Amino acid sequence: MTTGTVPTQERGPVTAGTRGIAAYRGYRPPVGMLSWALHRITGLGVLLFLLLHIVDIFLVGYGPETFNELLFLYRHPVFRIGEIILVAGLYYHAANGVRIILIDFWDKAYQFERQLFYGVIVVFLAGFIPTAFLMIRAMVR
Amino acid sequence: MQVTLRIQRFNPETDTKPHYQEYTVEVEPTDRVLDALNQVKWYQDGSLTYRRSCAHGICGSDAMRINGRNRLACKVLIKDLGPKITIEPLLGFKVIKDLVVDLEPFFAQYRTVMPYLINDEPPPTRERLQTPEERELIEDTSKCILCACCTSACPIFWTTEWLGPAAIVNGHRFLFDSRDRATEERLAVLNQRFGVWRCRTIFNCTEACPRGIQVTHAIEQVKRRILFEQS
Amino acid sequence: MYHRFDAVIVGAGGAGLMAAAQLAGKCNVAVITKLYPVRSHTGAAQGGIAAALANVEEDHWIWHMFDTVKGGDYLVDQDAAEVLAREAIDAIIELEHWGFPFNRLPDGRIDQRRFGGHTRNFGEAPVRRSCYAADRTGHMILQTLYQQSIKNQVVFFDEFMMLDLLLTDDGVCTGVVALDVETGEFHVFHAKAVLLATGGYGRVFKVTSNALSLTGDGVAIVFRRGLPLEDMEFYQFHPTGIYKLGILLSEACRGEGGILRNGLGERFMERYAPTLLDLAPRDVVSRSIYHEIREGRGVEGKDYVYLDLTHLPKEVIETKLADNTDFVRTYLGLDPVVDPIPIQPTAHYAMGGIPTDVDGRVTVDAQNTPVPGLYAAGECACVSVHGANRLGTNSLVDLVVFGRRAGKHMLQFVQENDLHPLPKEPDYRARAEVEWILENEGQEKVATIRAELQEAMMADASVFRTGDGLRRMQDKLVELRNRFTRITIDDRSRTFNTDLVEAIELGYLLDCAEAIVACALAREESRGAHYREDFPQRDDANWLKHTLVTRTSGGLELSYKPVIITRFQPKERTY
Amino acid sequence: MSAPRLRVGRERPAGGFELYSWYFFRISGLLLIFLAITHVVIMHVINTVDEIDWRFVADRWGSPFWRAFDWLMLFLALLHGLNGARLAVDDYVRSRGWRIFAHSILWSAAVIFLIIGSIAVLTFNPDAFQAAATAAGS
Ligand SMILES: Cc1cc2nc3c(=O)[nH]c(=O)nc-3n(C[C@H](O)[C@H](O)[C@H](O)COP(=O)(O)OP(=O)(O)OC[C@H]3O[C@@H](n4cnc5c(N)ncnc54)[C@H](O)[C@@H]3O)c2cc1C
Ligand code: HEM
Ligand code: SF4
Ligand code: F3S
Ligand code: FES
Repeated sequence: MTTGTVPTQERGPVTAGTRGIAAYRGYRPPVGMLSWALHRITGLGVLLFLLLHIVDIFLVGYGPETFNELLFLYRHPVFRIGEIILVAGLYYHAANGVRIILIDFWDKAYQFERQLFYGVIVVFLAGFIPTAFLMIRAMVR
Repeated sequence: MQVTLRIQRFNPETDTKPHYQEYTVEVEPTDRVLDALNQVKWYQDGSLTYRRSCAHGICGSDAMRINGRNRLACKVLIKDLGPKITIEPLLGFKVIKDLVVDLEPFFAQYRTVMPYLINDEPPPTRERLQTPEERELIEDTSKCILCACCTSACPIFWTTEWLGPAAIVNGHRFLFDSRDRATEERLAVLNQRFGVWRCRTIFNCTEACPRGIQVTHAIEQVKRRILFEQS
Repeated sequence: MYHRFDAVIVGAGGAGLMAAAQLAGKCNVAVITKLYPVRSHTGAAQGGIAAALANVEEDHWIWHMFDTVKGGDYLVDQDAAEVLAREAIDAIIELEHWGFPFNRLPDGRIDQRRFGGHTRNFGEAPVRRSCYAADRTGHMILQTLYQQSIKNQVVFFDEFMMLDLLLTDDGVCTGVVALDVETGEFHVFHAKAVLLATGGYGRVFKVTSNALSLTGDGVAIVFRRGLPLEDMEFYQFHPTGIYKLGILLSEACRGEGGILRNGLGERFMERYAPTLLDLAPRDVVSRSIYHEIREGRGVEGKDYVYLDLTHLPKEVIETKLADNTDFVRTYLGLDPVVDPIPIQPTAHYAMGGIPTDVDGRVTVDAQNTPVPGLYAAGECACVSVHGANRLGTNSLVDLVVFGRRAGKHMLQFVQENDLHPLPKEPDYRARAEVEWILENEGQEKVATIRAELQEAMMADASVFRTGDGLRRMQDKLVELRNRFTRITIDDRSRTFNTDLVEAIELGYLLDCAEAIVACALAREESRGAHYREDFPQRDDANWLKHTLVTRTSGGLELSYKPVIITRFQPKERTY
Repeated sequence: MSAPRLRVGRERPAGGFELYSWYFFRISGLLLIFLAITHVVIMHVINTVDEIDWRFVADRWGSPFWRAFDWLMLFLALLHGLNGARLAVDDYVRSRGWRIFAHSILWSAAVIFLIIGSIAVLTFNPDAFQAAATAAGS
């Protein structure tokens, strides 16, 4: 019944997997869904780093000892790899952000949605490969 | 050729959880998936339950997940899928039985956008005029058959209650109709907290639409309309 | 469950929704439909809706009326045809005001195109009379009317299947019984007036453009309750169905300039209809195609010919025939821009059905005595505006014109009349039918019986008919009905039992088939869509009359009623 | 056949907040491309954590330009990022109670981190430490 005055009971359970994050597994992701998932993950990842970062620069205000002590943590290899991942995430997020903005404001962009995503990958790689090279070189040195 | 259908089954009278059941049927490569389902229902297991009517993609009854994507069973041919086909109900809706889901929430979303022409001016004795160019603006969105493929393909819909692409498409249909006079009210509905802004331009909707409607584009047009007309 | 309404409408296609629009807000009305309203088969209609708007070239409603009468091979009731042609214009304008997105002329008025059998000045040349929205006219009608229903807050009972019609002993309609498919519950709808708008029954044939759900429910239920059906022998085959699938390729393809070609590449319609050619009425074209096939001029000697659009501008194919193009690409893997399309006639439209007058009231005899409170409209009804053969685009007009008239008349009726008491145990018959099917233990499968029915009807009761073939078909029907008593279904549950639904529908199909065959066997002439090879001539002296078929305890009974002729005397029908 | 979840018809918008949020994503995003990428390149690529220490930061913030630069970046990235987290919360937190809780956390985080971030960037005074260090060392 669509527009109704006659009450009827709810029936049938909501079966597992039809709602909530579990549903993600139920759909074979098209390109657009991947690009969004990555955008969200990288966005949240960068946010996490940012929050940490704010804490640590706050410590700058407590003087050189406190701050420099903390730096050893940042120089730990695990953290340095994390840093590379951070940069990757930020680059991807930035490039894909531009794609989204293009789609939002350029009326024809929807026709090239796929191509734009591949463009994002290209831009991302073009930025990330040299960056990663420099960072890894600094790290192994 | 022989194909194996792996179908998600659920009978509320006996099951607590859905399970999968496999059927093997003999079909032509050019048959529709719906033909294969009919084969099963008619000659192997009459309890298999799904909706269907027109069998050529214009009524929107048989939207379901076929190999993980939302499709109309009558608009995909076996030859494009290969010998093993998984068929499941649409995501995000309550399953009533097997492949039949409760679409009432979907139609409720649709009704919120006031999907009808609003124009209280006294009509002329003949038709209201509309140029072919003005008509062209609603060509795409007026094709919608309310099959729910798009809305139930949208990841945001799986986790949140929001208007969903199909309702927006139908809002667009009237928003861009030169004869409509309710632009402001409609934009107000679409501008709600769970209106167009929930869309994250994921494009699953466009990819799923069996009518080839540029759903995301329509949503973007609505966003821009709100942006440039209301604020 | 028990419900009380002023008016109940069964069926949410074009006819049902148009009637609902007249009643909503003015009285207490409900629409019962076994499909979601927007799934109704009106949405499949493609080509257009005719009205003499004269937007593109000179046109008059009386020309439209003439074409309708001639197209129907003079079996049309001319008072009704006049109503149709006149009110079509208002109906189109009303639809436009409700938001229907018609294709437009550069100056903003509604565009019109050619369609089969529609002519200027009483048959001179094709005229542009069909209003359209690309090749989605029916879709737009259905959507527009559904939108209006939402606006008017119509109460819908979606996925409720009507199982029985409630009539008192003295023949007053008091409501319907329906099954809520989702729960398996029975619902009794007590009402002052009931409108049946349940659509056609193309599924009695094997190759059809009709939806799987078009099983003639309303027609069969009326028949079972002892009321007559009219002109059941007239069933239209549309010339251009996709080969084997039956999916319709609209007449608009030919309206836009498409040509039919046989295996030799000839434009064979030159032989059969020198003036209108490919745009001759459907019965003529369908028979011509079969003639070509029988003479061995089908493509590669097989049972199909080509619909050729390749000479049309790509733009027309892609935009004005967008959906048709999509069907061909999807289901045949061919591209209409470069490939000719294999086609074959497909069972399409029931001219016959529940007899009504021009206000939609169901009538029971040659004097047109109405059943109080019972109405019918749309494809399930027979007004009769289509006579022996319907013209393209005239069905959608029929829906809106007579759906509207029925709605208006019902409104008046419910305002002037009181609710009649229901019979005792109103739903016992419906319950018995459902229980019987759910519990029956047999070996016969519903699908097998249905397939045999469709196959046999296609062979013996379709475009070409003979006395022998029809008698064979009658025997077959006896056999099938017998086997039907021994069916068994796999699904015994109550929730959304489509196995049960299909079994019930098969019963309706058998009823419709029986009526078709009985009427066809009796009519010893050829007229419109009814073509008897053993009686190839039209015989106005004996057969210019409508058939009425009634089921009695002693079998089927045939009677006849005169055709109403007002303006146009029957003439030989050439195109 | 369940009750409609969204209210029908002519309802007022939620103050257009989502519109501004959406707009802010775009504008801040475009600015952040410049700000964040420059920042990352300078601080993590050209100079790496090996070179960076307290001294480095102190020198850099000697210039009002870099202070303004860093503060703007911090401000935008924080709001942009937390606003993004808000979207994720709206998507994944279904119960009303938890949703309100999560929103409170996010907004509190925004305020707290903005304050400590601003304190760090704007009030940092290397000379004070310089003086203190000199004093302690002598
Ligand atoms: C492919 C195709 C193309 C066509 N093109 C054109 C065209 O271009 N121009 C034209 O004029 N005509 C055309 N026609 C014909 C026209 O579309 C139909 O005749 C017309 O739509 C029938 O409308 P209706 O309202 O009578 O029934 P339908 O639209 O078929 O609706 C039937 C309704 O009845 C309901 N129903 C049925 N049984 C039950 C039951 N037991 N209980 C409850 N509800 C029930 C269904 O749910 C449905 O809502 C076309 C037809 C087809 C098949
Ligand atoms: C570098 C330039 C950046 C650009 C161009 C950019 C662009 C965008 C855009 C356009 C959105 C909106 C997405 C949408 O509406 O669907 C977005 C979302 C988001 N951004 Fe950024 N952003 C940038 C940097 C950042 C930074 C530095 C952070 C972290 C602090 C961040 C975190 C997020 C988050 C969490 C979201 C929400 C994602 C979602 O919910 O889908 N972004 N970004
Ligand atoms: S927009 Fe497309 S996918 Fe969505 S409901 Fe309409 S037709 Fe179906
Ligand atoms: S999939 Fe969903 S997020 Fe937007 S573009 Fe489509 S509605
Ligand atoms: S059955 Fe109508 S869309 Fe598939």
